[in-house]
Amino acid sequence: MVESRYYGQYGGSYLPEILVSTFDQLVTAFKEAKNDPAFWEEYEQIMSSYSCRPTPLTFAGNLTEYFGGARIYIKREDLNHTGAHKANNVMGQGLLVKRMGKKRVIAETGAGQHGVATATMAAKFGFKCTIYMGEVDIARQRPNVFWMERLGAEVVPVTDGTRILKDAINEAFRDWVTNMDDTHYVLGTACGPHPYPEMVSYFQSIIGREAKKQIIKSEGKLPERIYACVGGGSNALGIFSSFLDDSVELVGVEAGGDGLNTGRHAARLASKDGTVGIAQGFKTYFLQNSDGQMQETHSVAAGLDYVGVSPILSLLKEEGRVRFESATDREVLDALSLTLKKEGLVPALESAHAFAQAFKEVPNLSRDDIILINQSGRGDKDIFTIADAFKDPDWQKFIQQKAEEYRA
Amino acid sequence: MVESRYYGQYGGSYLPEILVSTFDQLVTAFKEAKNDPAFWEEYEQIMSSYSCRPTPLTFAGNLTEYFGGARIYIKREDLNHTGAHKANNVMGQGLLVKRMGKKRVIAETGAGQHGVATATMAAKFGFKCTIYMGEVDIARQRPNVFWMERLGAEVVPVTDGTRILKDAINEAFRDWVTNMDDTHYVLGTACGPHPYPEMVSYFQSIIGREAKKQIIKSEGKLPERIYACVGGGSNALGIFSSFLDDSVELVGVEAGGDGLNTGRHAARLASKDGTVGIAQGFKTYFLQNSDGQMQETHSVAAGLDYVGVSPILSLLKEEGRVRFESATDREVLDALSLTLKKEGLVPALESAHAFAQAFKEVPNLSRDDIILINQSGRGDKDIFTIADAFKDPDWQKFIQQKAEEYRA
Amino acid sequence: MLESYLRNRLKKKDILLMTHLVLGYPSMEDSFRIIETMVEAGVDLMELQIPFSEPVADGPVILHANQMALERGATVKQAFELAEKVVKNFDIPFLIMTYYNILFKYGVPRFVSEMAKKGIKGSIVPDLPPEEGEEYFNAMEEHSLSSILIFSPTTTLDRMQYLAGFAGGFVYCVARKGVTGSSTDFSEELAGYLSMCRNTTNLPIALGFGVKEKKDVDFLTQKADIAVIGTQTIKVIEKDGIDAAGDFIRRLR
Amino acid sequence: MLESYLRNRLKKKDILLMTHLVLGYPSMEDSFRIIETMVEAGVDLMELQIPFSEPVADGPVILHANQMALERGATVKQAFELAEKVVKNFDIPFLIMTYYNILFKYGVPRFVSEMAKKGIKGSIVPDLPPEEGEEYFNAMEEHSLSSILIFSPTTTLDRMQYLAGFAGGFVYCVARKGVTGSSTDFSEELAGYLSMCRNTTNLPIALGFGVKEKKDVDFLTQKADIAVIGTQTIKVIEKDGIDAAGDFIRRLR
Ligand SMILES: Cc1ncc(COP(=O)(O)O)c(C=O)c1O
Ligand SMILES: Cc1ncc(COP(=O)(O)O)c(C=O)c1O
Repeated sequence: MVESRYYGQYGGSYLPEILVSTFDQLVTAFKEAKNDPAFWEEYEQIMSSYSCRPTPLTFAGNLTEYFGGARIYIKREDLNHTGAHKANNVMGQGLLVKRMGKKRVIAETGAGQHGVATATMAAKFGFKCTIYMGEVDIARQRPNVFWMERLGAEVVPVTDGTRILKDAINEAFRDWVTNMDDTHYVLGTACGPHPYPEMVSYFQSIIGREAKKQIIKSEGKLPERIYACVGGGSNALGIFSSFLDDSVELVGVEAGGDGLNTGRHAARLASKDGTVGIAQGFKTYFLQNSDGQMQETHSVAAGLDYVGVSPILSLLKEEGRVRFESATDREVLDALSLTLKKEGLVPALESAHAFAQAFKEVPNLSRDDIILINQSGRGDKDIFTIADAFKDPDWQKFIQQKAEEYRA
Repeated sequence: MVESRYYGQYGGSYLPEILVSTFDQLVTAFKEAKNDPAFWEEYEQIMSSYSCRPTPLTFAGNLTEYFGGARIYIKREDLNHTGAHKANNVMGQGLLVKRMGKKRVIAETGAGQHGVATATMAAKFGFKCTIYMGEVDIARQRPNVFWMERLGAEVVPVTDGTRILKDAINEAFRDWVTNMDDTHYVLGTACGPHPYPEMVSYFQSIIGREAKKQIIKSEGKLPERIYACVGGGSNALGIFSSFLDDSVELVGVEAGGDGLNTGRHAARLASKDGTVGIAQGFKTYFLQNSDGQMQETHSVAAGLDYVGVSPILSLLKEEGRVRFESATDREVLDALSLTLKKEGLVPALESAHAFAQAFKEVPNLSRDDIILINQSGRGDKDIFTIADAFKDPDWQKFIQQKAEEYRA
Repeated sequence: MLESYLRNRLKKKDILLMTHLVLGYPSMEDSFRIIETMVEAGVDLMELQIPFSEPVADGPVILHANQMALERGATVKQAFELAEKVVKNFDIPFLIMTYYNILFKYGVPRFVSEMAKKGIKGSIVPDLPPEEGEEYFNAMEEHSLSSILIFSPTTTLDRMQYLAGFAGGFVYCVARKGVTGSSTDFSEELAGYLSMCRNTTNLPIALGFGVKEKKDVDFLTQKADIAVIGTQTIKVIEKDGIDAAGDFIRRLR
Repeated sequence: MLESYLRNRLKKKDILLMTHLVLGYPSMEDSFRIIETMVEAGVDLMELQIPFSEPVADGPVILHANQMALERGATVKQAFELAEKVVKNFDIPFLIMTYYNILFKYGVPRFVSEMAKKGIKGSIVPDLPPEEGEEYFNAMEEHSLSSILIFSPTTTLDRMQYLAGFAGGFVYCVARKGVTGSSTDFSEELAGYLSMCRNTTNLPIALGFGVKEKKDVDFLTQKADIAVIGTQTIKVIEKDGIDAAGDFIRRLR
């Protein structure tokens, strides 16, 4: 039986027949793990001894003063091992893979963070590892490709379709339908067929659980608003999940690209361009044309450059529980620059979307208010993109010198 | 009065007269801070809310199994904000600068880690910041230069002398003798005139304090040996300091470069080439000729490529309390590769020296033994050096394509 | 009814041939000519794939055909127009094969009724398990169209029985794990799998994925009712042109 | 004794001139010619810097001279040979200026006795505060050499008095914060600083750092006993050659 879980009308499990039994197995393994208290304990243990959990909640005093509005706190997922919240999901799925007795993992990656995280987990657990990554993303996130390979993973460039995240997902599925016996597909975000949206959110919920305790400890009360960027939705759901029943405004920030009215963006929920559809195994909002063909998306941040979005977020949007906004590439670079200079923090380009939106709103909040921004990752990986965005002449000279050396 | 503290015959305070009053002020401020229990509390607080302290102690199960000797634990200073133990020192000195009411900081940097850490601290505390960095190091640690500049620091290339770490220190002193009124020099390691060796070790001692608690908690006993790389000596002293009175063998690993008998290395204590001298304000072992002229050093790791070493370590060597060894560039790259593949950890090239030496010794230890390796930093910053060492063809192609883009 | 057509046909032939093509690849005009050629060469039924941007279950050759068709502007409307035309012109059953989003965006009942109107006999939707397909199966039944379901080597006996309850026309048995276009090992194991499929359904059974030459079709004769040739015809056409497809089909039997 | 030489000389001149050079830059031979030229031009005493690889207190011009001298092979031995030769040839006092490691590696007592043997009158070691210098000061006293100490604008009155207790020959007052070679503001503030220096020691006082033209020397006359010209002579020589140094010195007074 295909067990398909829906969130309102979103979600489901639109599987090719060949994968039905594999999903059966996965659903069962995840259910058992979830019901086994020792599992979450083991998960927390590995996250605290191998990664750096709990990650801190940093008060951003300088930004707070600069904007003169609400007090700004930043949840530091950038301090995770491998530099992003992706570690949470990956280590959780790694433990499941061990339970299922499989020996190989595959994954898609956009920003490369999920790929690096998966390759790292595979090294740690002794699994073989193949990572699918769109050609366009390989070009803009080369350092991460380098590290995946050094970690012992095979990185397969995806040259089909739009050659970004969604195409890498398709390729991973194609691998999986061939090798499901010994292989687990470590999906990187809260998308895909059931149980992925639930499972990924479950592992990422560690962010919100910690953040809630931390903010109460620091301020004795909950924040007014929480900001998180939304690619597939996993870091956003990770932090939102602990606050759904509280009177806290939750803001998901999508990639505005060149602007919502240019067509060049990846705002599935914040723009009028998204419509409900079914692809990659689940039903949600997609950027697609009237025939149902998926459209090209655009963002400076490879990790947000995705055509669909978590079905759980689609429901939360429908219910009005989460507000969706977008930040343009330009706004994001400005927010990144400001955060570097004011706080010494280097958000990933993805995370900088959350900062950008928060910066638009924070001046209008009261000084007694608190907001919380989820810094889903660090920007080291984005050095080429950021250097290009700022047209850094010394960097360009350095690269040209390097190229000369290699030519010799 | 020049207060000069000696460690055996090493240390002291060989200052130009112009700096005497500045050091007076610093010695006093540090003494007061050290005697103020609230200061260490504030320090721990900022290290846990802004960086990720306590950093985990990770059991390296796969490496343990691979070598079949002692159980290997890794102290994860790589998980600090900015990616190395340098954060510990820098945030501590930042708090002192606040106490002294100064508004500008300067620093030397070799690997760039201390520069990035200082630039970050300056952003966080709102100080102006200038970083001195040798031209040779700028070329091999370009990503760190990029980030320092983005953080708002001015990076000044040092074109004198051997154009590496020691020359950057000289330049920083030259800045300081002009601007001491509003400027503090954030020295990056446990070297230089008193109080730096003591002060930097004091802040870095947080590593050993945590590690000791953690290993006792995990294993109920102390390790047999502890390995740390030795550039100036700050990460080594940081972890060693809590174990000096215990029966734990402490091993400091210096840069063997091309090999101790090639002359191209930076082993001041592990080789026969080091002799006692006085430079950069303190007395210790230096790599110098018979006239007292400092020699060129060599290491694949910019952060170990230093001509002197902490006076505290010179004494510990003399007393036989710390054993000094060296690892060659080649051994270091192999150790790095193995650690990546087996554990999913990316040590900095500096830190990989400690791994390399541990790997040589661990097979000969018993399975009941425990060893501890200090992973002082992460290797992201070393991507260019590592890619070059492994002659990665895809990386070279990528850099050449980038160079083409920039030419257009 | 598709099933009775197949049963009749099977009285005359040991094994039937079903071919596949992607509508709009290389162009809509060429698609018409390919169909014409194949019908003349004696195929017994055909599946017409409406291209989709995310054909997850397809391998590189069909994936590429989907993408090229879309790049050249293929639309669902054009696909239906072509389907209507070939149904009128050629006297074999035609099926639509596509992914579920194409139906969903069109409106599932509207899509099914459109198929019926155009004279299409049934459809294959590889990413729609019955559990998710209530609307689709209802509409198909309403219009007496055949819902072709898929058995795979990972499908349990229980599930085959469950699937059989939704199936119409014939059952499409996938020869192996993987996507379309890789090679298949025509072995005793495959024969065993086919006899298990046979035992779970009363419908005729088709075998697809990796059928590419006479030897394969010979192997399947007696074991299956229909041999499905997908990727291989696209390859033949890409290499030797549309006319070569006729010879290729004729040489299979 | 250096001090009495200076006192005598000061009876004839309002202000004395001390110049500086780096031994071995551009070469040992050139160093000899430079010294010769300067003595002929009427300098009253000279400090001869033995190059060191880490001249922390020196600015870019002198730093560069140190490095070039070392690159061209300058050694401590050669420096002493040259010192011996100039002492024999020229009838003014010569001082050695260098960083402490040069003495330390040579052996401090041995170094000091070598200076004495060569007829050197004293030395300046800018990175050696008296607190660290017991061995040095003892040896200097033993050989009746003058230990030239440094006052700086950040030196407190207390400390000046403390330093004065170790000083011999004269006191070297640094005009401002910073390294050698930057420009100095010859102002009332400087005059105040000099009178404070004067009040703390009975020794003659020299002022250095940034003295580069007649105007500066004129300003210092009456306020200091010795004007020290360092960087500027190196610049003149680098620009116009060794002979220009003579004219340069003559024009200062
Ligand atoms: C740092 C970072 N943040 C956010 C995202 C977006 O993913 P999600 O919305 O699942 O958190 C990515 C994806 O690669 C990422 O690398
Ligand atoms: C990661 C890392 N480890 C070690 C060192 C060496 O310094 P120390 O010996 O002071 O720890 C450096 C210096 O830059 C460094 O960046």
